[in-house]
Amino acid sequence: MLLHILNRSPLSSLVYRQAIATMGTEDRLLLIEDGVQGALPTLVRHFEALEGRLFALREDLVARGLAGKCDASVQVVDVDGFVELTEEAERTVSWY
Amino acid sequence: MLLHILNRSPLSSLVYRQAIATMGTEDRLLLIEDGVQGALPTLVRHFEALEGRLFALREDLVARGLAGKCDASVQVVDVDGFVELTEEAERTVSWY
Amino acid sequence: MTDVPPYHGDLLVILRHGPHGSSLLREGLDAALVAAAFGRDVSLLFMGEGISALVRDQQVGPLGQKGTAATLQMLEMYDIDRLLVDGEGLAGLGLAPRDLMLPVEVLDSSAMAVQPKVHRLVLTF
Amino acid sequence: MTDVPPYHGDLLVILRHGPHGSSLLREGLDAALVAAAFGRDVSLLFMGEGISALVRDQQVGPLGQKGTAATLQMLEMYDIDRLLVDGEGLAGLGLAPRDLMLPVEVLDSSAMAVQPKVHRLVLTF
Amino acid sequence: MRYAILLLGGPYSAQAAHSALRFARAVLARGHRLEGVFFYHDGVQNAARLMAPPQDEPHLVDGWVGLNAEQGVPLMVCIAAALRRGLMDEREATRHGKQGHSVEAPFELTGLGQLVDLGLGCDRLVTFGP
Amino acid sequence: MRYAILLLGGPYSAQAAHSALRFARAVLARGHRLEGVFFYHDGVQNAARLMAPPQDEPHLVDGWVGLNAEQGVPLMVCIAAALRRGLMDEREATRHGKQGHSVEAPFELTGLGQLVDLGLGCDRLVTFGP
Repeated sequence: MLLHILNRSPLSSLVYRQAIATMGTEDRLLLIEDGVQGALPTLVRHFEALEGRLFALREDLVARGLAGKCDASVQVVDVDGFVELTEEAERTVSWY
Repeated sequence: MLLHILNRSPLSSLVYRQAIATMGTEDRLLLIEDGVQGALPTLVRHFEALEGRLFALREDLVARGLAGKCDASVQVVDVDGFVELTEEAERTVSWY
Repeated sequence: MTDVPPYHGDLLVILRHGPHGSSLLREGLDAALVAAAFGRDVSLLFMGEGISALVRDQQVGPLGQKGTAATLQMLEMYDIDRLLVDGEGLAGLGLAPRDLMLPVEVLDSSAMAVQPKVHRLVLTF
Repeated sequence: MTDVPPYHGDLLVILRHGPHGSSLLREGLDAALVAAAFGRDVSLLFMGEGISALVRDQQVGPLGQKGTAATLQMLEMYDIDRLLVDGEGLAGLGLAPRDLMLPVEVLDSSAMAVQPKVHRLVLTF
Repeated sequence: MRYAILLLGGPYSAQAAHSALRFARAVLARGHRLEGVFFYHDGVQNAARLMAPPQDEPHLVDGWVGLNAEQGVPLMVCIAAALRRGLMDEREATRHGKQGHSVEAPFELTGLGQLVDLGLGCDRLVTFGP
Repeated sequence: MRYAILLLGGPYSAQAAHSALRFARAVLARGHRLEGVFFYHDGVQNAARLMAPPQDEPHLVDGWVGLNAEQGVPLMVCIAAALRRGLMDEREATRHGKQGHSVEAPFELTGLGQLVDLGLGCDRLVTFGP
């Protein structure tokens, strides 16, 4: 299992499609920085292929005032959980 | 008439939609830098609303090996033509 | 369509980036504030991710980065009261004007296409 | 699906940016060349705009910028011969393998999803 | 006409500086005046005096300095954007109690007010984004 | 586990440096080793010794230097990417016949081979993009 990390919003960048294209069926995706916008209910559909494997970084949601606005399908983790995700994954792949 | 300038490819960035959304019916769009990729026949459809008002910078096409690959609907100008387009426009708006 | 409408202002600053992720939002706001402080008539147009700058309850970043919420609160003091928001972009974020920290004017697509024309200078951030 | 396939190489460098527009393509290629020079087994995966790096007849930029075509010609000398291209991206550019300056292996979507798994390290540029 | 350029892209990372320099030359070649180049956002990095690209590549600082020397084009660097990115002239270094400097003439550190004046005072401002 | 960080984003322009610093602290807090931070692309700008952000904002150079001082984390800056962007230490300045320098210890200019060794020699490399 690999951890993919995405820091761009699907509202302006199409790089999320490249991330998804290289993901195996067990790989996880963590949204960080501007990428956390993808956790909003109107944008999360871009990640529907990842049901149950989509994460978002709490600190970046909080800083943007989006902490209470995430779709229920997204698992929110703090930076400690971010490190934990990297421990559990064989390696990480970053998309920006 | 305004000149809008776009330096990103529709293959990776959605900023072209913002450019088009703010363009008046006489405004022109010039593709420069990575933006010239939008002049390829498979990508030019993103700009179909601009029929006759879409330009691409020759030097940036040439540097990328794309000079002979543009769609026929795109008007190719060199950097002198770029300046001329700015002369003819009331002002310019850049998108990146 | 060929008539040039009367100017709405000196400067239109288009804000397309969200807070924290890049410095462009802050740099665009700084340019707007300085122009206003110099007596220029400034309009702000929030598009795409830039609209998220107006979401309520923003915080400092995890290292104490200030963000832009405090700067936005200063706009009124600088007499910047023409805050324009792309209606389509607002809907794309699933937000309504009541979700925003400041009163805004929501623009439809025909109003969007007029904005660069009715300002003497347009800066995009 | 849970079996880890055998490694295809030490390093996968994913190239997503075109020549001239940013330095990322060149910086990714430089990392690949150095790794190969140090005896590592390197694969390159061209995606999206990165595929345009392989288009024939590229030139220096208008100020004499070198671009990356000359670097790509050196790959063989460094024993980097696993050049992978996203088939969907290639079609998106309206290109076929014969339009490219080097022989490549075109990947379908299932082959794409395997690449990060079969290399010990993945760098994205 | 009176032109001005706003440059937001860093040297070598983005094509913006190359594009702006090329555009500046073309503007002057067509007989226009270039009232100034304003460096903002990552564009401020174009003023880094210790820039040392490989010899077979364009040297951007030399390009800007040449534009200033031959045509008197002012090179204005946003001071707030510069300081946080490690770019300061001798005067700012003294003020901050630091040894050395990373920006020197003909680049001048200045405020955003200059950008506003430049943009509204000329006929055409062209922005080159990162 | 042995971790390493690859940082590609410039200071203040992108959030990458803030994210990387925060991640580094969390890695260490969980008892892991951080074998090094490699600065490449715009990330090299994080080594600019004259960085002077406003006092009420995080000072990134101080953050990196603290990481090195407290935990001995090596701060490796790609020399090729640095030189073209105006970042050089005293040794490179002498070699290029320039006065002054823009990078100093604990940041060390080094080659891309170090990135490869770091990435393949540790258990986890995490990239923070621009």
